Amino acid sequence: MRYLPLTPDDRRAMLARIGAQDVDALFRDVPKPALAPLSVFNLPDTQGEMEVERALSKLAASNVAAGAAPFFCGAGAYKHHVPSAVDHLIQRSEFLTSYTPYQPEIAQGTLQYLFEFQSQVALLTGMEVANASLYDGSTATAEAVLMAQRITKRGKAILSGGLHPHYAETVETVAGLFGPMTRSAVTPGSAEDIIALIDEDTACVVVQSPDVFGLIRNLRPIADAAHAKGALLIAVVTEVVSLGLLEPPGAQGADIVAAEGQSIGNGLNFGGPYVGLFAAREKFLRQMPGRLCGETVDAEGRRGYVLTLSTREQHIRREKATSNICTNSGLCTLAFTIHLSLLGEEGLTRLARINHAKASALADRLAALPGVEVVTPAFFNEFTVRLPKPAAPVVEALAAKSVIAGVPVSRLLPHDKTVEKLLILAATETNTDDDFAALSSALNGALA
Amino acid sequence: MRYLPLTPDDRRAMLARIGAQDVDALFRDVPKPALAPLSVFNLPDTQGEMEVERALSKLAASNVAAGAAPFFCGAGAYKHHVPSAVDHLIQRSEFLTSYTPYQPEIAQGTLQYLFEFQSQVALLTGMEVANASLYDGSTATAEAVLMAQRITKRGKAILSGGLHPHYAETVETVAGLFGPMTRSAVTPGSAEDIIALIDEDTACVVVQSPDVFGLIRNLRPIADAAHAKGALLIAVVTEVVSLGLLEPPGAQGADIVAAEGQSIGNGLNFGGPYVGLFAAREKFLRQMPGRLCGETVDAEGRRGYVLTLSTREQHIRREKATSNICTNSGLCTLAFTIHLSLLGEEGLTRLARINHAKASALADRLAALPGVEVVTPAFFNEFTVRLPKPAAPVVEALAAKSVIAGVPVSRLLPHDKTVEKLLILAATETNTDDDFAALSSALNGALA
Amino acid sequence: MSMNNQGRPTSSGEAFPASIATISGDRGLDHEEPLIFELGHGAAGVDLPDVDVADARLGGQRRKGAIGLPGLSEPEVIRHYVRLSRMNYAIDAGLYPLGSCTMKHNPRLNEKMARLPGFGDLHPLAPQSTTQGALELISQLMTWLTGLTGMPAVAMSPKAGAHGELCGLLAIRAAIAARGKNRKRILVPESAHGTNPATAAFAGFTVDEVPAKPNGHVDAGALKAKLGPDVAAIMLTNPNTCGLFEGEVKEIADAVHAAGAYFYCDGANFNAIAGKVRPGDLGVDAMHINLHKTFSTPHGGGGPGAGPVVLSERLAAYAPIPLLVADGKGLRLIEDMTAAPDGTKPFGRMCAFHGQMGMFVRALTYMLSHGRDGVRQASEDAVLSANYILASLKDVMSAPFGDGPCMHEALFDDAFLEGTGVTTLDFAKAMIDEGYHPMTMYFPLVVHGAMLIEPTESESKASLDRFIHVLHTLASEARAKKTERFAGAPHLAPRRRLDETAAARKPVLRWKPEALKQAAE
Amino acid sequence: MSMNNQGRPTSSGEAFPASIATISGDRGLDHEEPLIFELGHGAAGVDLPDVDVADARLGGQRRKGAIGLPGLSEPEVIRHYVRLSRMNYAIDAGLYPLGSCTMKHNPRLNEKMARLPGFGDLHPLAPQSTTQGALELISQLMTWLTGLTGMPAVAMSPKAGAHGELCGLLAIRAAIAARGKNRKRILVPESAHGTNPATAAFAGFTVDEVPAKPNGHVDAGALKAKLGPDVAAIMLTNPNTCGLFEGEVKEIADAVHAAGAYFYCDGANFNAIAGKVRPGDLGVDAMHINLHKTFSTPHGGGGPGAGPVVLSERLAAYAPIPLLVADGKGLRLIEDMTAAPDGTKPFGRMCAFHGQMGMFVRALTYMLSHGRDGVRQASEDAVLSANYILASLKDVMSAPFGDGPCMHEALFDDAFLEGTGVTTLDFAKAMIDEGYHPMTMYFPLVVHGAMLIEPTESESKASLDRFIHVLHTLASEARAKKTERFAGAPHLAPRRRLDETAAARKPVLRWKPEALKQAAE
Ligand SMILES: Cc1ncc(COP(=O)(O)O)c(C=O)c1O
Ligand SMILES: Cc1ncc(COP(=O)(O)O)c(C=O)c1O
Repeated sequence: MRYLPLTPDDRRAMLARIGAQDVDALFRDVPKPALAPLSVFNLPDTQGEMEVERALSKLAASNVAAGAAPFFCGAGAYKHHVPSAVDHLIQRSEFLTSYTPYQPEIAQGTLQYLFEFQSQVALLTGMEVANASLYDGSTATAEAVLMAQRITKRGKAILSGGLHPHYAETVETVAGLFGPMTRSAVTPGSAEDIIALIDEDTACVVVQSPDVFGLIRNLRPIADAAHAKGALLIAVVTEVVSLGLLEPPGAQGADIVAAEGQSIGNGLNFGGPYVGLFAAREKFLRQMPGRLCGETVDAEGRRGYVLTLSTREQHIRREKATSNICTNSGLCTLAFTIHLSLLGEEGLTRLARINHAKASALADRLAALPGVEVVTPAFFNEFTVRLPKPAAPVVEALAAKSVIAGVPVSRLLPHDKTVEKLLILAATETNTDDDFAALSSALNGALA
Repeated sequence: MRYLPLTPDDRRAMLARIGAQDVDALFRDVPKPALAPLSVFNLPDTQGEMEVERALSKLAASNVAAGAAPFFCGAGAYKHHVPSAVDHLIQRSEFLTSYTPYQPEIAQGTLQYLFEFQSQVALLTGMEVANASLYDGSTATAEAVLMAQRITKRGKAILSGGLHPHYAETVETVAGLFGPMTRSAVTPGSAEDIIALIDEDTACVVVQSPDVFGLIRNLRPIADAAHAKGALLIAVVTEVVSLGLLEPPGAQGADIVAAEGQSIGNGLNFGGPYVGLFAAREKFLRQMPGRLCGETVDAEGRRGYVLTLSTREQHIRREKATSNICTNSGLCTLAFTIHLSLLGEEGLTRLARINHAKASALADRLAALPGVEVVTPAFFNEFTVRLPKPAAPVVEALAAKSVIAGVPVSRLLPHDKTVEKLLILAATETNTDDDFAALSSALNGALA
Repeated sequence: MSMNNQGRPTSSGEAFPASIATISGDRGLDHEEPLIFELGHGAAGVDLPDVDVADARLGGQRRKGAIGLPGLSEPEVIRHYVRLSRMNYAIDAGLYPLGSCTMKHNPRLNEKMARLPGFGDLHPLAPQSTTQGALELISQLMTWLTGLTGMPAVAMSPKAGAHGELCGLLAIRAAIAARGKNRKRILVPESAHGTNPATAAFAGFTVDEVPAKPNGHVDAGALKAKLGPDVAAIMLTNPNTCGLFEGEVKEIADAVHAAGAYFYCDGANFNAIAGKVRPGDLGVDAMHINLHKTFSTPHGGGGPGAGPVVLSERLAAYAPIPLLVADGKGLRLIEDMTAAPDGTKPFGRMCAFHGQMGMFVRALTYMLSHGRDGVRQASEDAVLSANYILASLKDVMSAPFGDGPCMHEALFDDAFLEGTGVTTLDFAKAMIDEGYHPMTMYFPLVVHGAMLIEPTESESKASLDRFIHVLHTLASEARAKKTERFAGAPHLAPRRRLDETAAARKPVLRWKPEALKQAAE
Repeated sequence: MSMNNQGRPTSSGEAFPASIATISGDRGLDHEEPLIFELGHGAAGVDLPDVDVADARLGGQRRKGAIGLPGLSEPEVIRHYVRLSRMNYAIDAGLYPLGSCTMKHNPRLNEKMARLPGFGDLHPLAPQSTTQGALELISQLMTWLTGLTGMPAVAMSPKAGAHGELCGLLAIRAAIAARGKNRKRILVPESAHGTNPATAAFAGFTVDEVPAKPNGHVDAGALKAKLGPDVAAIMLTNPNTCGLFEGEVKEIADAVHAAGAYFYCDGANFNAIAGKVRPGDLGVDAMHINLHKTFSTPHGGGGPGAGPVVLSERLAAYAPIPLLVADGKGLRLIEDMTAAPDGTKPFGRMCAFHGQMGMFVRALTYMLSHGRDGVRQASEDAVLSANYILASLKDVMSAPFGDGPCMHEALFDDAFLEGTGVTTLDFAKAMIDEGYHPMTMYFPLVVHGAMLIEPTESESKASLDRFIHVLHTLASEARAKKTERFAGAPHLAPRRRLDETAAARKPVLRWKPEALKQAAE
């Protein structure tokens, strides 16, 4: 087997040094009946690289890649152009095949980019500190609520109806163990009166902006209201490119920001791996989950970086840790930070404007179709339309014509009949006028 | 422009230090009328990465890649499976973006793999020494003839009719300046009596094995005959994988071996870059063209490698150099040596046997088609068949059905009507039974 | 000076005159590298048009201030990260014997497959008719995971081992609740990885530690004694974190089940037994599998990973959404609790979307490449290599749990360093000078000054022999109180020892623009 | 010890006790690496079935002996090459000021595009109906090359600069022959790159050297004096290898043409003028373009490159096969002399197939990315950066040809080192310790102890400033006879100075199996 360096001779020599007769002698602690012969495993035998590549390629080819069709899906994952330098760099052996930087003297590469990543995330979100990543936006949101529960010593969380339903479910699953989770009702395309729900038991209010229907929210009044009741505002961002054009949550009073970083540097990957961004006010530092990288000096006084404040973490603090997270999104943070370094201030702000311009053009175009209504008045690169028919079958019909029209709201909220005609569409810098034309003509056809 | 680090401010500051008013002041030696305004260039303006990627991808998509269809082309370039590790490693920045190793202290990586490459080529070909590569097999063959002319101080070269016609033309173009080039006539699928052509004026005989029609040649008698007349035998190999199964030229008396190394580690690339392998007997060392890497020690006695014997080369010897070559096939040699390291003795010999088995199976299958005759009795992974019709239109007809049936001999020898029904087909480890079935059924259809 | 045939110096080279620092601060191929913020100068590494947009649809939320991101051209960005990378150790460059971390070879084919547009450029919410190949891949991987573990079901969405632990405990919690019970206590051996107790707390349980026996195994007697009506589960790592197989696992499982509790197995060490032992045969109810360890997703400087959880019959019904089902039209994801098939009662959702597809592709590629025979051989080779190290070093280092055999990792403690003035940390840092990444140190907590060595199956015998030679020599020198190598090591790495205390005392966790810094002062 | 804000030490660190060599021979992240032959142990890095084949169709030529190749598993192979790579300097890691070599940034997009299956996996002899996109790409590139040079035709097949020179001279030879003439002499300035005279000889001409003037320009008077009925051509590099633009180029061209000869221009330095000056406006008849320099194919440790040759009206007809033509059905390659279109008389064939497609893809990608404006800006920036270096160092180093301006490279000689005991070589090797690749040394031959610095357009001002600071300091120290840094430099590279004399005296050019070695003794 090409990945296994030991030859039969090597194995014999090693067994001899050990003084074991055969390799099964090394498994002597395993109860005999549990030591299974190979035949117990009803699975295929080893194959060469070419055969494996063929099998996988066949599976891949039976999917329609986003780049292979006019494509408009968003709702928490976005198709952006990632510069080729990103993938080249993250595949450097020294980044790809290194572990968590537990030996800082020989992991300065990883540590420095984590420090830079934390700095970028703090700048983008307008927050004071950021960690070295969590799994993704949804789990980051759940961690944010748990953190708010710890800080406020209250259990209740109010989840905006504009929060991505998958995020809300993720939060409920874990934070729901420690207090009631209230989802506020919302009319897609408008903001609910969430302030009315905040009370003295509230640990936090969780508001996504732009929300799952694309609507840009105004966080400041919510922050003020939450703070007035001793609650925290958790701002959620699923499309981080929006921060190139929109006021950051930190400038609007957010206490914690949980965001999905996939849009920058990372592919769609059918849902993962993504990268959870997590930023907070400095005073909550010691309640933060996840790894933190900090600056220090070495024995010769040279600047260097180390993982720090690990007394918050499971490997030191065990059941008292702020989170159980260990493996995080390492390499995805690297992709994020490289892409953001390539973009820089000018690139990111331009990219954000292009996205908004594209989405605006698409919205105008769709609004012109008979029976189609754009329900999101203010948006970044994503908005919701009401079709004259249920959206899901329309999307399937268009898919059959190789147009990937977006995400029907019913996919996220299948039990809610009031939203079944709603369709969420995203447009990014990757969409062309041809894409728009293909979509509107296909949609026109399907709605006729 | 994303690749240019200087900003307008930088440029101003730099001009100030230089004391120049504007950048055109630095071009003051250029005759004024020749200093062209931008508008003189009728070419497009700068574009972003995404736009360029789109344009190139569109061009690429209008070709039929070898992997996208049942595929049987050979005739000097072969489709093989290259392990994914190869491309990953050759893209390491330190390999990809380094220059010729003129500063050995900081180029040991390149130098050591060149030394290993030379060793592998010498072993494969059965020769005593090998250089660090030439451009490709055809130019290596031309260099071999020039070298033979220098060594023997004779001008005439006898080119076997089995030598790839492109190679023969390449040789004639350059070595023809220094003496007569005689191409011997051959019947595809059999060996001509080339020995009869060797005389006292002959510098060398150039014989390809397997030849362009796939035929395995017996070199020993030719070597003996050449040596008897004071001429050299130059053996040419266009499919280097064959050396995993066949007797190497070095064991058959060849004096110089010129080979195309593309098959190992390198893609088809529509004809280039490829990698010319060049090996010879040690006594001819100082007449060899191209770079040589040699072992030495550093000031502390540690083993190391340097470019050596550069008194043969253009940068030292100028018009007295053994060749004008400077840039060679650097990175392709790296791909070659990595792939060969992965294969090892066992892998290469197995690969060669698989290739032969595939080609044999294909030959049997085609021989069973009515009107199709296999004309090559002994072959490695490539052979020639005679069709009942001219081959070129058949190949085009099959291409329209997405079967790439091989290379019609008329593509190589368009002026020779006697070969117009001949088709050269190669089969490698990449061909499946499905490919064979698709070819024979399509061929059957086209011939009916 | 003489040389041996591998170019290794027989004595150290003349040092660069110690009195002379380089002008640049760089040294040969070792470059110092500023922060990206210190390098930025208003250039850009992308070319994007400067499009103007109206405020009309921005809800009054247009950004007012600048972000403060540095601007660099592409060549500058590439150089920055290439230089940073060169300060890192990596498996690709050397043996990486981090116990419990399974730094095995990461095949390049896996990377290539994960980047196929049909996987890498596939949206999680694209119409399911256009993602059938992806669903088929997940389904095949599920077959492998259940097949290798002998368990009936698997939840695919957890994003790492710890997330898998959480998934398992939440399934247990749901199963207990479904029985109308309320059990709050989870038994965790003291040798457990930190994520175990952390996860138990995360899932709202209390943690009760079970002591280890002097032989490194869990004290089954003590464990049984702790069982009771409030015990929800035990979390047992097997092979355990001392690198030993818990031979009494079946009896423990039986006792746990008899007490109405569940058996969570931490499967981080599954790589020792994959293809040899099926956890399903040992009474396990739930076990996460770190795809990034056993099935070789590169560790990427800390992640990402994936932690699918196999589940017993007793827990299968509680698996979280999304669920993958086959129907007449192909494969389909059930993404909503209300749509769960009859007989299932998903406890909730672990995350948005369907898990770590990128890791699934790599894992399936790994599995198809190895096959069941290769997976088995890999486990055997991993165990063989660890035992080889144990057998070769036990004369100079101290193995707290005797002569073995061990499983896939060899555990030593610091007894052999006693009185030498050399600490476990010193010993580890001296390894850095020798070109090795240190082993896992100070874990597991059950032995003093632990050094946990996991060579994996990816090292050749020659590589192991060289490693053994170096460690043997280091240990011998330490025992002989030749401590020069150890004091203040590493000497030859990009940095000398870093001041971790200072870092924690006054945390500097980000770069700040000068303006902000001054404001803070 | 204090530190500055970029982590650079203000004094050198404590060195590892000089008396202690590491046990392993490795030092931190710097690993020594044996030859692959020394590592092989009969493993395999591929899994291929062991197929048996009969002798029947092997013509009695089945291999009798073993080849002798080493066998390693994939992880071992990867580690070997990763370790080797880490001993190399690269543009991606630092400034690479090799004059004449144009070590500019190599965009990653180019690499990605070259690997698209439609290019990378395309057979050169696949039916032309299935390669129209590839032919279209070549055609677009031809438009760019002729557009930028202002020349009517281009031959695409030459595989590097030197091969392009050969192509150009063979076209000239054919044109002369077509005129029924026999001209044997080629004039080559003494500053020319070695490939120029070598190529002239390769093409069967004799070389006649033209001296340079003290100002670094070719002596146009001497050149004109050498013209005569036996002169076939001149080979002039412009900008020349001293980094100067030959201002008299037009007069020279006119004189050459008047004498019935041709003007071959070595276009290796086209990167200084692309988008600014069209060689076609200067009377050039043939010029190769090093796509791997001007248009950024990575140098790959020595290659591959590509050297298309643009041709004037007078030479266009002689371009070698293959020729690319458009007809009703699309683009078509003429691959045979006998099929050459009317009015063309190809002189022959440069190589099998159609040239370096992999480089064509990269070059076109580069061109489309830059656009004509970007190409122009790149030339200007390259020239500006070289002049900036010249202006910043001329006070301490010696610029033989005055204060400039220069074109894209700044040339210094060793006059400033006279009497210091420091040679050009020492100076260059001291740069290695500082983290820089040295400039081109001892070329061009027209100045003593030449140091030719080509920064390219890819360096930021900060990077140039740092480089200037280091060189300025080195030069100042040398002049002040502070020679510690220089004696025996480099000290900090993977190897100290290597014994090149020994290497050439008793060449060891390959590894040999023990058996062979012993037999040889
Ligand atoms: C024994 C053990 N359990 C659990 C974990 C946690 O896995 P992850 O890092 O994937 O969350 C680890 C990882 O280090 C481990 O070694
Ligand atoms: C001035 C000059 N001419 C010609 C050449 C030869 O080009 P190539 O190396 O591509 O053959 C070079 C390359 O170094 C050069 O610098």
